[in-house]
Amino acid sequence: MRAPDTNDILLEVERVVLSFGGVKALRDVSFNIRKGEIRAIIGPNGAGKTSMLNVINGFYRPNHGAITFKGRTRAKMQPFEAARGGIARTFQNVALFKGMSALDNIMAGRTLKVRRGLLWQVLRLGPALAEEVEHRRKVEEIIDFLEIETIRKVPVGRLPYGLQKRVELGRALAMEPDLLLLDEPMAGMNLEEKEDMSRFIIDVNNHYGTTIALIEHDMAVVMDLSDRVAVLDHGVKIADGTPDEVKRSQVVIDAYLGVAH
Amino acid sequence: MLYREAGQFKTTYAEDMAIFPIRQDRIALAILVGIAFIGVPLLATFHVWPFGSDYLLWAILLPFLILALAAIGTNILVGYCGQISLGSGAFMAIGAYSAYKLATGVHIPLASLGFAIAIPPLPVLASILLGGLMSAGVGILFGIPSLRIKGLYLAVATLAAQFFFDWAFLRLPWFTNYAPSGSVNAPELDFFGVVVRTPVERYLLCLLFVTVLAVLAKNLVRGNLGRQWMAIRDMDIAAELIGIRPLYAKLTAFAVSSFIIGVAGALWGFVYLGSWEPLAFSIERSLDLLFMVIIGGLGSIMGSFIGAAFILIVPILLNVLPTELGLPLSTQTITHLQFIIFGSLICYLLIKEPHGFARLISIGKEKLRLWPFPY
Amino acid sequence: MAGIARNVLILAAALSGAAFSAPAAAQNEQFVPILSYRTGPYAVNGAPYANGVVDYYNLINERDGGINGVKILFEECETAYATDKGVECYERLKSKGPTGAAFINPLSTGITFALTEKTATDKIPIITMGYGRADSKNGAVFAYNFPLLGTYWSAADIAIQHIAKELGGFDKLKGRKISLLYHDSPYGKEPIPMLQVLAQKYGFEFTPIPVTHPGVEQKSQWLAIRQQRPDYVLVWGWGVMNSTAIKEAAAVAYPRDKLVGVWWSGAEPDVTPAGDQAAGYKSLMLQHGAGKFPVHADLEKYIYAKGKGSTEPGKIGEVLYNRGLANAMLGVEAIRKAQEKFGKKPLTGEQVRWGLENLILTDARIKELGFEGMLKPVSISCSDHEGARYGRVQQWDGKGWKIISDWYTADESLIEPLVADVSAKYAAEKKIKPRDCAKET
Amino acid sequence: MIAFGQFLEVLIGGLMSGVLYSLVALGFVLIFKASGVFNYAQGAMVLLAGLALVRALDLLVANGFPLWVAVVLAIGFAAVIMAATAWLIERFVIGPLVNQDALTLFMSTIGVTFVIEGVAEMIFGSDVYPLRLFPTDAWFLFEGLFPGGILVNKLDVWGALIAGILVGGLAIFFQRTKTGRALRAVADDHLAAHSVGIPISWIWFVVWLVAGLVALVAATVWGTKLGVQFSITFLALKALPVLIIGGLTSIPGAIVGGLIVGAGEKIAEVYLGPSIGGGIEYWFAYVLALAVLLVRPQGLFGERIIERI
Repeated sequence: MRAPDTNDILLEVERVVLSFGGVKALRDVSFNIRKGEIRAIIGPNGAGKTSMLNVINGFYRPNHGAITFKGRTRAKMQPFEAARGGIARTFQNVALFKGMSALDNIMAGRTLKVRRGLLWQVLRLGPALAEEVEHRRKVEEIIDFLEIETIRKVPVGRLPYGLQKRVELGRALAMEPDLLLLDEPMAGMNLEEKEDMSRFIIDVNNHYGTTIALIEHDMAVVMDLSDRVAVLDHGVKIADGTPDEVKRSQVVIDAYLGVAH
Repeated sequence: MLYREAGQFKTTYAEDMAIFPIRQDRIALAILVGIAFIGVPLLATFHVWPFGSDYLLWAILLPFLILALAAIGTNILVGYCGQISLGSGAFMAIGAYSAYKLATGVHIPLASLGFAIAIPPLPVLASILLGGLMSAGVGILFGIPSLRIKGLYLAVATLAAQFFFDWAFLRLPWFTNYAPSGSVNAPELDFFGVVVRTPVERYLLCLLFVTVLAVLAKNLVRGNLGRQWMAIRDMDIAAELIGIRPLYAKLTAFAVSSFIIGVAGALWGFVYLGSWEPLAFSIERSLDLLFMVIIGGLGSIMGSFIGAAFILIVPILLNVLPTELGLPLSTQTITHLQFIIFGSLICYLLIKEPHGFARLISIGKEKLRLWPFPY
Repeated sequence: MAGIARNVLILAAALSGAAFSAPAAAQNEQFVPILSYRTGPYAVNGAPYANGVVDYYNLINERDGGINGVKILFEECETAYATDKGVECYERLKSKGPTGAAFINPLSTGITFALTEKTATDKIPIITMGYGRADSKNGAVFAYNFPLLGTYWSAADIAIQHIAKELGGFDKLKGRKISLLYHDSPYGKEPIPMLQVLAQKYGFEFTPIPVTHPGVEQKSQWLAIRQQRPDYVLVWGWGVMNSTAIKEAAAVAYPRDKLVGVWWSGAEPDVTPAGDQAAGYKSLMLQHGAGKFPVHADLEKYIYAKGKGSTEPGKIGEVLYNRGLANAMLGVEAIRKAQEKFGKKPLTGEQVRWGLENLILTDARIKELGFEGMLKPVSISCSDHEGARYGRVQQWDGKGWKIISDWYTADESLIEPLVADVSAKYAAEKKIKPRDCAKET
Repeated sequence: MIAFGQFLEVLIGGLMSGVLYSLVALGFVLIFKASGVFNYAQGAMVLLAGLALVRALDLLVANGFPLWVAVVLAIGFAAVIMAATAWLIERFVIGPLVNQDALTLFMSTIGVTFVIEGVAEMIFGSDVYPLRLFPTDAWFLFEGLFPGGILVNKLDVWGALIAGILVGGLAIFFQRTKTGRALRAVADDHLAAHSVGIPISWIWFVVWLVAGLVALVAATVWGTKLGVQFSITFLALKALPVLIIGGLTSIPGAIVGGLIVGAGEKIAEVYLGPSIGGGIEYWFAYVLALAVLLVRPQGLFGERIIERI
């Protein structure tokens, strides 16, 4: 595992509050993500983990608090702006484009890298075609990396769940992100698939140097993979530190065992 | 046994990205194009069966080509980008009337400002293409609500465009050059000195338009923009999170779709009807176009052709058949039967294959590839 | 899935086999297409008209054995009053039979506009009796159009003549308000330029009020009429629009006897849905009205007695049925006239066109044909493709139509300049060189 | 004062004719609420119900039945026809298409429209058949106050009365009866309803039947207004903006939407129409619907659409 650069903070979340009507999903949460690390956010169901990711990539707007990404603090942002800033994302319940092939899904991830506009694309000649081929080459690299060569032309709706998750990871990678948010990348997988996925996550981190923030239920996986772990419970951060520190924390154990507050 | 891709290796990505990566498909297409561009005109020129009369050219092939083009436009919006539109007829009308105005000269007196905008009559080709652009512009305008309104609500909202333009072309005499009847006549189809008059010439003209625009549309839908549209269609939120801007994707879909539909509308007026009134582009036309893309296959350029053929030809067939077979039915009964059978057929097709003929063909091809050994 | 493919194949085979095989027709037949509409919103008016046409052709075949031995072969095609379907029907039927279509009769002003150029190219005359484009009266420009017995401009003039008479003279028109409630289509718009000319000349205030197809919703138009209180309302409707107009007039208590319909707004289906409320409603007559004439006796004897009639025997004699008869008769007589010159055999459209242009029906001939009392003499020429410009006014008394006026003749001195002007524009637009009618024989 | 009287007259006339659109829109709402199907065939169902009613009525009267017996029997006959239609549609179209997307379902109902139009006209004829169940003349109110009075059409009042009774009846049906409550369950969640043992095909049949009966009610009013004939099917297009404004899932919304559309388009036509060419009510309702949607994408009374990920 690559040693994270401790001084270089990629993303800083400061005192974020998010509420829906009267329900507070996040209460005053602060934490940071350092460049190059694998950061995990864990917590029981309903702890606010997915809400946290949604805040980070602009899908939800926090009621209070600030988010600083690559040194720029923002109040509000459109999701596509987050993407443009270099944040990619996978989803708990696979949000692929069901009508498109695996290849097209991953190619769609290249959208932000496309330089030629509508008129060039209409003609699909010369520079436009060359660009398209170049994107295809990059995408094929990812396909090779994720070992999904055989299914590249299959509409993703027809793929088994495990492969869909891989395609979704591929689509996120195609964006060449600075920060990759993974929402339960191993949910619903068998042991073998989980091992594959863990390998991919570590490889992504090593190979491309991508910073990764992941949410996961499976404690064993998280402890193996991550450099630092933040624990949320009922929208509050109750612990933050290395896997070992978190494992020993009494608050965390209580939260997971369901001790009443 | 004939349909195999074994032994056809693609050595470059460009080859794999061709419209028809399989050689047999390319051969079939070449034959089809050959028939369309050379065979049909030859047969028609010498009045060889089945072109003994102009009927097949005038009443079947010509409207088929133009409606197929309009169906491609509709498919880009509905099939690729997932924005249901019941206003395609209006965009055909915008194309047709804009082209008419441009071809006959535009004069907008701005009395309050003390001058007038005057454009001299433009050549027919320029008028048709600018008619398409005009339609694209209006398409963008009516596409803006799609950022907020979705699904069937959007469909009804697009009806606002349909009914508004029906009305505008009917009621505002400026659009019809103050023709007392409100019916307008197409100008002479002069393309740089070549005057298109006979059915064969008209057919070739439309074929050329359709082929070029279909290829360009295919380029778009298999490129990045097409993937953006499909991403918006399949899951707009996820699309946004990978950096697709809904505003850009939806409005380009509206623009491109309206452009193609507008050109089709101009051709419908100029080349097919020759003289028309707003009723030629009514809500029924919009519904027909929607049927074409659904029966043909949402998100398929080829499906648009099949759908257009089906929706155009089946009713005519149902109408002609009883007479030709000598069945002793009254016109009234035939028409009622035609309604019943056509309606049932549509329901049957939707139930059997909701993804249209395009899906049937791809399933068929997969089976053919394996034939005669299914495993 | 395989099922669909098979069905499609069967259909395709049927298409290629059926639609393009030469009809196994005897060679001594004259083909006449009938564009009709028996379904859709206008079926109510389209069906009785088509019945009259069909029955008359059958009568010629059954009673006379055809036109001088040449049997009439006809085929109906359903247009549903839609222009694109009409064009398709025309293309389908125009070259059927041994010599192609003798003439075409679309019974729709919209289809007429769409076909005007095509028919000239294909050399097939287009007969638009009592409808069509008013400028096509000028045969020098519109060689193939025949708006027989009266155009909408003639109709507009006759309507105003009648109103003037009711008011007590043309000078009484001054300062009056006359509104036109019209079907918003080429059909309804045609009379507007003529009415504007008339308004100018006689000094009445003319207000056109459009009704959108198909005309089921007219409440706001009638509320507006209630506010404006015009002295007369001309009704230029078709299909459901007519009866709805009468009902709405009753609902706002507008006197029905101040409504004057064009001759397409004066048939039984236009008044019966309104019941008693329609009593007093007036409409123009395209010469004839309802009722039975000698020709109906022949129809009963040769057609209905043999069970070959196309409608209920009680319905022959209705206004639109009679109009179908008159229309078919004029076509048949044109073919007969053309046979005098080109021989007693199936003729081409071009030859029938000559027959139409030289058709003269005297009172005696009309009596011979059994149309005495229905029609006045007709005389068509190169410069006058209309042939006659007579009209009367009828009134619905709640049970039947009563003729309440003498014959009017449309004022040619008013119409002719407008015809010359508009047809010249068309000729310029389409680069047509008008024929010199003095040289035509 | 005259101007105000005229305005009042247009306003009342508009509100009333809006209620008549609501009669047709109600059928749409019922079906959409329970099965998510946007039923384009509602206009054709009004035609079918009207034809069955008027033809049976004419036949019975011709055979010497007293009028009120004939009316009762004819309504019964038309109801049976609508029940058969509902069963056929559920059995052969909507049932097999379960779980398809909204667009496919919508298009299938256009197919159904063709079939109903063809069958109805083939069996019952394509003529115009006058129906006179309600008076169609007018009252002139406040003649002392405004010269000429304010015109109110009696048929419109009947229509409004019937619409009111219908909405009340539907409310009782949905709140108080077992089937009605089951319908609401299905509307909320198809799977959940299925799992608690409500036979979904039965529920859908009932929904289409109720929509068919609503069509029959609409047919009595519209048939009296226009005569029963093919053009009645065009009402579907008049009803669309009504239910979009009201919200696809709301029964009161259909009524309110009707009032807004009716009043809006009549006022626009009478006061705005003459200056820009007339006939603007043709599109006015749709533009109004578009404007409402831009502010509230789910219509005035529709259920909020919540996006999740």
